[in-house]
This record gives sequence, C-alpha cells and structure tokens, in this order.
Amino acid sequence: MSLQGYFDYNATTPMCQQAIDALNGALFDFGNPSSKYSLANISKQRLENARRQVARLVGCDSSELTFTSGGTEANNWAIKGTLTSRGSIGNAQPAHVIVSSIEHSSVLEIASYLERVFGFEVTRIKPNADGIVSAKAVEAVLRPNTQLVSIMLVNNEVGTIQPVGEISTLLRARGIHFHVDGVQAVGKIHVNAHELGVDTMSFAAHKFYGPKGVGGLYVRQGLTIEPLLHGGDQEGGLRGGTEAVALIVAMGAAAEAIYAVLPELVFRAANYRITFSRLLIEYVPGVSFHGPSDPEQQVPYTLSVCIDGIRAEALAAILDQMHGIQVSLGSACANNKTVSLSHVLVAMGVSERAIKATLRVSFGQYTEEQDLKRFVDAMAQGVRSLQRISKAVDH
Amino acid sequence: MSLQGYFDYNATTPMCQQAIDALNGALFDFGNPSSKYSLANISKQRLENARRQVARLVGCDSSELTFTSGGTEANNWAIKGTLTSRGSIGNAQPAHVIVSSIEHSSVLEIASYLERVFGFEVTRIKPNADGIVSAKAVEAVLRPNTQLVSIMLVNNEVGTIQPVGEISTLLRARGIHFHVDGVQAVGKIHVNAHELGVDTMSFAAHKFYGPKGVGGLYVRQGLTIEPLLHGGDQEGGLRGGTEAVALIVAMGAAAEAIYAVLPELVFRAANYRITFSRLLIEYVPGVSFHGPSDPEQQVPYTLSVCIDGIRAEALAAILDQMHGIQVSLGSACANNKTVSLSHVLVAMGVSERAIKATLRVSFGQYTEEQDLKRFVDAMAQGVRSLQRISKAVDH
Amino acid sequence: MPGCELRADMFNEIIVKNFSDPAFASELDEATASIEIGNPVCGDRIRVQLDVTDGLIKRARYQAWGCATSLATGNVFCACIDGKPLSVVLDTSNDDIETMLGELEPSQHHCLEMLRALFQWLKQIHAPAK
Amino acid sequence: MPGCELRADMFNEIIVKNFSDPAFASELDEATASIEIGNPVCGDRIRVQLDVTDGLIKRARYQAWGCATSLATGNVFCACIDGKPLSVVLDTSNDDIETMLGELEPSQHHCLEMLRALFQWLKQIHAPAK
Ligand SMILES: Cc1ncc(COP(=O)(O)O)c(C=O)c1O
Ligand SMILES: Cc1ncc(COP(=O)(O)O)c(C=O)c1O
Ligand code: FES
Ligand code: FES
Repeated sequence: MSLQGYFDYNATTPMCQQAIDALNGALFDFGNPSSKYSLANISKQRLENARRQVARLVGCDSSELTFTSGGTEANNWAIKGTLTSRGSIGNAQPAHVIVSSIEHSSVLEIASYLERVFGFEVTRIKPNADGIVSAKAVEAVLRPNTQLVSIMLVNNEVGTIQPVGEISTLLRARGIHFHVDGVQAVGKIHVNAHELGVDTMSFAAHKFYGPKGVGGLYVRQGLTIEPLLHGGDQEGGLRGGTEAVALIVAMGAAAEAIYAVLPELVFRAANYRITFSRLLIEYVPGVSFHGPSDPEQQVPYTLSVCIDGIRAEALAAILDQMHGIQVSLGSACANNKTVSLSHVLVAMGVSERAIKATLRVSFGQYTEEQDLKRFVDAMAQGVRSLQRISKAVDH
Repeated sequence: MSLQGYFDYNATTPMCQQAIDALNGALFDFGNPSSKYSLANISKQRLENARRQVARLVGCDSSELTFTSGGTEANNWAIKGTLTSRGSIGNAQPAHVIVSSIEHSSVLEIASYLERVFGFEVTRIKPNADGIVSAKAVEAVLRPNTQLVSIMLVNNEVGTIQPVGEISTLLRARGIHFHVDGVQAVGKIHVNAHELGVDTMSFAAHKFYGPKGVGGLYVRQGLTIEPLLHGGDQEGGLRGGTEAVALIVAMGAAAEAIYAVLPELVFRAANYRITFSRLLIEYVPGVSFHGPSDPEQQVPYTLSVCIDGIRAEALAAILDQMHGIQVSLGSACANNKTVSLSHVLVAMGVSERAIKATLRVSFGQYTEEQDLKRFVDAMAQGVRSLQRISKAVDH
Repeated sequence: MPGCELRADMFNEIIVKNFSDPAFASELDEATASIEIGNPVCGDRIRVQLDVTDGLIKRARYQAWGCATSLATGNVFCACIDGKPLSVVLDTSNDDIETMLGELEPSQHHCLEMLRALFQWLKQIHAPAK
Repeated sequence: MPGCELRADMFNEIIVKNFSDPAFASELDEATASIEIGNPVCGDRIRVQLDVTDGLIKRARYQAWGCATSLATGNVFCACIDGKPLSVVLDTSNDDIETMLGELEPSQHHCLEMLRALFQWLKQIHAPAK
C-alpha cells in the first residue's frame, strides 16, 4: 500500500519497520508470560522491556503502566475503574462527572452509560470557538460531588491541545480524579505524565506506528483502580487476560523508535503545516481552517480544512477514487432522517454548511513534502470539477 | 523454541504456520477497517473473512460473533453486559448469579466483584468428585431472582467436559441467561454453539494455535448485551476500539486450519492419553489421576497426574531445568502465610497432600508419540532423584 | 456514530464511474423541461434539464450539489434517458430503477428516492405532451 | 492467584545448580549432630547430619522434602560448611546468609528462614563443645 496519498494518520498509522521486526521476532517465543518455567521467562522479559520503552514515551515509571487492548479499553477502564474504586459506582447516591463535549466517542459513550445505567450527573463542557476547554471552564462547573473529570490532551479532529497541566493543578487540589485521553498525543508530541500531573492517561500504539489492538493506561503511582477485565494476576492483578505478547513487544519497539525522532518529526510537521496551508490558500478558492488561532495550541499534524460551497463528502470520494488520497470528514451521509455532523465542529460552533464542507487532513512520519503538493493539486482539480457540476444548483 | 518438551498446551499454544503467515500478510494493509475509503476496505474484508472462519469453528453465524482481546474480556463482557442489559446492575434490588466453583479466575473474580460492588447474591456450585457440575446441581440452587448462570464447557485444570447442553435446556425454559466459558473447548473439541443452545460463549485464539491477545464472544441471535468497551461503532457498536486487524486475521487462519484437522487431532490425542497414562503407571511408582472415571467426560488433551509422596513443585522444576519439559502445577509456593492450592482440585475434594503432588500435563497438535516416552523417562528419573533426597525425612 | 471521525461511504463501481466521470454534468442552453429536486434532510440537490422533441429525449443534462452518490445519481439518470424515446424510457420498471445505482450502503439508500422522483417526473412531462 | 493454573517459581542460577545436582543429598551412617527443621505452612522439611570432630565439620549431608528452593537450600548449607572448621563457619555474617541463595522471588523468601535456622543451630552445637 502506497503512503503518498495517505492523509489520515489521525485515524491510524502504518507500522514502522522496527515494530514489524519486533513483532515477527516475538511470534516464536510463545510461552505464556505468566508461566514460571524458564521458557516463559523470555516472554516475561520482553514484556518488561516493552514497558520500559513505552514508559519513556509516556514520561512515567514502568510500574505506572498497564497494557490494554487499545485506547478505548484504557478510557473505559480508567473512568469506570476509578468510579468503582471511589465507591461512586454501586452507590445509591449518584456522583458527578465532567467531560468535554469534544471527547472521543469512547469517553462520551462511557459518560452516557454512567448516566443511563447508574444515574450519574454528567456535565459536558463546550470548548470555545478555538476548540479549547480552559481550566476556568472546568472550575466553573465543579460540584461538591464531582468525582472525575475526563479531558483529552489532543483532539483527534481539529488537533487542539488542551491545557491539561492547568486542569490537573485545579483538580489535584480538590482530590478529583483527572483522566486524560492521551491517544492523539502520546507518540505524536512530547508528553510527560509526571509533568502533566494527571491521574490516569490512555494511549494506543496504532497512533504511533505500532500495531492495532494494543495500548495502555498510565495510572499515577499510589493510585489503584478497580479492574475492568477481572481475571488472572496478569499486569499486577490490574488487568486479567493472557497478554498480547507480540503486539506489546511491537508497541515497545514503536515507542522506542518514535521517541528517538519525535522532536525532529514535530519540527518537520510544523513546517508542513505552514507549507500546506499556504498552498491550499493559494490554489483552492474559499479555503479556511477550523481550530485555534495560536498554532501552539494545535498539534502540527492536523488540519481541519473547510472549502466553502463544496460538499466535502463528494470531494473525499473524488480524492479517494481518482487520486488514491485518503482523508476523513466532518460530516457523512447517514440516512434519510438525520445528517451526521462532527460533534467536535458542532461544539465549536461551526455552521452545518461549513461542517459539510470540511475535510480533516492529517499527516505523519511518512509524509513527504511532494505529497503535500500532489494533494493540493488533486484537491484543486476536484474542487473545480465539483464546482462545474454544481454551478447551476442552489446550495 | 523446541516443542518436544512442551506439555502445557492448556496454558497457551504456539502459533501455527497458517496463522503466522496470515498475520504477516495483514501487517501491511494498515487501513483502519472503520474508514470508508477504498484502501480501508481491504482491512474490513479481512475482518469479515476471519469472522466466517471463526464462526465455522464455533458453530454459529458470523453475525453472532464479536471479536475481543481474549477469553477474559469475553467473559467479563458476557457477564457484566448481560446483567446490565437485564437491569440487574444499577438496580437497588440485587439479583442472583450462579457459577461453578471450578471456573477460571476471570469468571470467579467477576462473581466476587458483583458481590462486593453491587451486592449480588452469588452461588458457587461445587462439582462432584469427578469434577462435573450436573444440570441437577444447577437446578437445585436456582432462585426466583437468578439472572445468570456461568459454567465452563471444559475445565482448564482437569479437562472435564460439563453437561452444558442439559444445563442450557434447563435455563432456557426459565429465561435465565446461560454464559459458557468455552476457552478450553473451542478449537480443541467439536463445539457447536447452536447445538449447545447457550446464550453467550467465550473463546481465545491462543488456545488453538492463534495469537495471544485476541478472542471473541458468541452472542445468540436476537440477544443484545450492553458493551463492556463503550466507544465507536466497531463490531456493530458492541465493542468499541480500533480492531486488532492482524491478530483477528491470524485467528481466522488458525480457526480454519484447526477446523480442518480437529477430528483427527482429537482421535490422536485420545490415543496419546491412553499410551501416556499406561506408561506413567508402568514407570512411575505411586501415580494416579484426577478427573472423571468416564473418559468421555474429559478432553483427551489433559491429564491431572498425582505422584504420591512427591512435591510436584520440585518435580516440575527438575523437568524444566534438567529436561526442558514444561508442565503446570496444582500447588505452588506462595508465601510464609498461605499455601496456594488449585481451587479446582480443592473443590473436587482432593486432599492437600495429593494436590501438592499433582502436575497438569496437557498436549496438543505438535506433540509426538516419542515426546510422551521422553517425558515419562524424565519423570521417572526425577521422581527417583526426589525420593533419594527425601527418603530420610517425614512427609 | 457519535465521536468518530466521519467518513465517506464505500462506493460500488456504478457510483464510482458515474461521479468520477460525469459525462452529463453540464447545462443546456435551451431546455424544454427542467426540474430541481432535493432531499431536505441532507440538503442534496439535483437539477435535470431535458430537450424533448417529438417524444424523443434529444439531450438530458444535470447539475448537482451533494454527496458522491447523488452526483452519480444525476449522471445515471441522464445516461439512461439521453437520446431515447420518452415512451421507451417510461417503460422503465420499478425493479430496473431500484437496481440502477447498484448495491448501496444503508446510508446511501436515500439517493434512490431522488432517482425515483426523477422518473416520476418524466411521467408528468409526458402527460401534457399527449 | 485464584483460578490460575499454579506454577513453579522461576529460579536463579544458584538454586538451579543446587537442586538439580545436589551433591550433599545423602545420609551419614554416623553423625555427631543432626537436626530436622520444617516450615509448618508449606510443609517443607530439611534434615541435616554432621560429622564434627575436633571442631572440624568433616562431613555435612542433608535430606529434604519440599519445593525446589528448599532442596537447594539444604545443599547450599552443606556445601558452605562441609570440610570447614566450625569456628570459621560460625563467623558467617548475616549478610552472607541472606545472599547465599541468590535473588529470590517473593514466594521463595521463606526458604531463607530455614537457612537462617540451620546456621542458628550450628551455634548450639558449638556451645556444648566448648
Ligand atoms: C477456561 C479459561 N477461561 C478463560 C481463560 C482466559 O483466556 P485469556 O487468557 O485469553 O483471556 C483461560 C485461559 O487462560 C481459560 O483456560
Ligand atoms: C482521541 C482518541 N481517543 C481514543 C481513541 C480510541 O483508540 P482505539 O481505537 O485504539 O481504541 C482514538 C482513536 O481511535 C482517539 O483518536
Ligand atoms: S447525502 Fe443525501 S442524497 Fe447524498
Ligand atoms: S514452599 Fe516453603 S520452603 Fe519451599
């Protein structure tokens, strides 16, 4: 599969060679890491080595990491596990939970589940027009029974970086658990769990050139949370189930590899973003961008591009079918009854018309400068063709 | 890693070549199966193909299968999800749940969690001396508020096959959910979910020569259960999280491969069991076996071997260190305060002395007849050596 | 699917061919009949212009704003009727119409309604012509 | 770990060497001193026999029933004292005793108690000999 048209790195990334090699190397030592004969020791040591590699990327101690099947499991575990350990789940007195309204579906659906099944009070904080949820905004909605706040470090659709450090400080002082969905941050920008001061933080390998189906949760030293997967004594009794050794080992290799090049990658991506947005503005009429005005508040990999008057869904189809280019969308056909609009853009106050005209472009370590040019050419061509088809209809 | 000394197939199995090849083949098509551009379609089709392959092995329709990160997740999901959907979790009126006392830790720990966090009533049924839990025994402990029963199809320590079909009939008539832990059965003996008539059944790929970290849950057509991993719309909205494509594809290949040879494998294993127990009785003094008297009630792969007067833990260490042979144990050193004894053997009424003298031997598709002989020789030698060391001490 | 990045649908070959190379996506200077229909939910719009003379659809052209499937729908419709006698076109069975766009994903199904509406409209043109 | 298959511990090299080739695992026909100790929880037992003449431990032999680590413990103890003057052996520091079995897993730690008890016992033999 060619990567030159791949502009959906926020959805998932290809595995790096180091991860592929590590995965292959781990397939043959099949001993169950929980077994105690010498043969199983190899698997156990590989796991611990991977834990050290990932810990470096997350900015924490190995002992603070637990492996999971990905970001979604980590989010589910952190939130449900914490609320169970705190006695809020299984309690007649419902507690209060705060999330941002631009969280990933895994967090939003957990929040709905808590409401629906356990009668939790849930506050969903809207971001400002830049897509930022400030510590002030969080402070304003705290209640005496607030038990947990969950705010993502980086948003997957517009790339905004949330002021997680400030929110930590606020919540730590009040003894409220702070969970951070770090899936779009870990392995993409500099992250240090200790510096951020969060209680729990999730991540997923497939966002940083590791395999799909593995990730983990950082749990601050001294905290214990109720397992989500009750079972054996794997992962220090925190997460039952025979470990996905090969995937974990590959995630470790990916973590090590990306850690080594991260500053360089971020630097290059920041330049790409500038080049890319310039080219778009130059060649594609009616282009604008959603997201913060301050580029420091946004990861350099993500651009939420709006092309006025264009139905982005059709443009994406043209890019895919005629140019082999992959992007994702702010809106999609759903069915006859509802339009499906990005909840993130809606929360940021973007109009339906603009959301329907929005593409998310995300790039990564295999994106080359010439790919950006090719992309902009294809886009300009696609837009012209759509304009030609639609010029006589109202829209 | 050599397989001739591997006698712990119940713990995990090496991947078969077909699974390794499939996994490697799937690594490069990295598209996120939930994406909708043509490139992602490959991943999506691979998933559906794997689902068909696994459905054949489980004896169900593809649409009844959901992929998970393994047996533990499937057990957690089936039990917690069902009790949530039925309104028993999140309800002031606690319901009643029945499990056997010889379930895998994942099921037992879920049961304890239900008790501890939600005040559920839990009945743990003891098996008879053969390790069997009869439908009668289940019927005897039903209560008006019984919502769910969880009984394993095959026990991992002694290999007993439970009368799951009969229990199904009993429970179906009463509208009680019947979950079956099928982890030691699927891919090892003939299993047909429809014939068994169960509501949910879990399985794990690493028990049938697939990779670790992937498995699934059969959910009978028409049933819906609350997700455990709330999130995106993957797996029909039942299980969020980017799919572990490579692992799932490898599991599919493993399922297809084992399905093709399963009758032959079962037949050969049954012969092995006869040969093996004869050899043991002939060459190792004081040998006896735990488990049902009727060999039909036990999978042919598992032997729970007791050698009177021997501390099995020391024997296992000798087998491992001096002969490269791996087995697992009925008892292990724990700490200064408690001895750690197999809960399965305890439930079957085996004495502490006998449990400490018990090894679990399990074989599989790569076991050859000569490996059995070598094993028995090593065991006879080890037993002699231990007897020499201990003959002057009381025990 | 709240919270997921939203994505374009997967397209069958008919749809791909018709939106990526929409031969009939232009305007007629002089049209004898013209219609613009739309789907109020998704906002998609298709305008079709015909040049019908002596019961013959000499030319059919369309313009559209909408998803890739609705762009394809306009082209499929025009391709089906362009150059054909109105009487022949009016014989198009409902079954033919249903399968004209190929197999659709659930979210694409409502494009069929626009196609049905366009065929329905042909009947109305025909009627006064009699 | 309820419900898991139980497994032997992982062993360090010292333990492996000493239980797989226990040179001192035999009996003395004539012993000047003998002790049998055990751990009541796990049931492990070690019996040691000594032949002590003129303050020299001419021979030390053991028998044991128990886990691999306790079999090794008996051998490590005998190897350490066999052929040595009692006075030298009695100088063994607590630190030396603690590290004599190498690094242990938590579940193996209680074997150290048996080792300590054996060294403790040597002092008692010594005392009456004075
Ligand atoms: C009977 C049984 N149930 C469940 C499991 C758990 O499966 P996994 O380790 O894949 O989560 C196992 C194996 O470990 C098992 O033997
Ligand atoms: C912000 C965010 N959180 C969570 C997830 C879920 O991760 P996974 O798909 O690995 O479960 C994703 C990606 O899909 C994400 O972008
Ligand atoms: S989205 Fe409604 S017709 Fe295309
Ligand atoms: S198990 Fe107690 S000393 Fe070995």
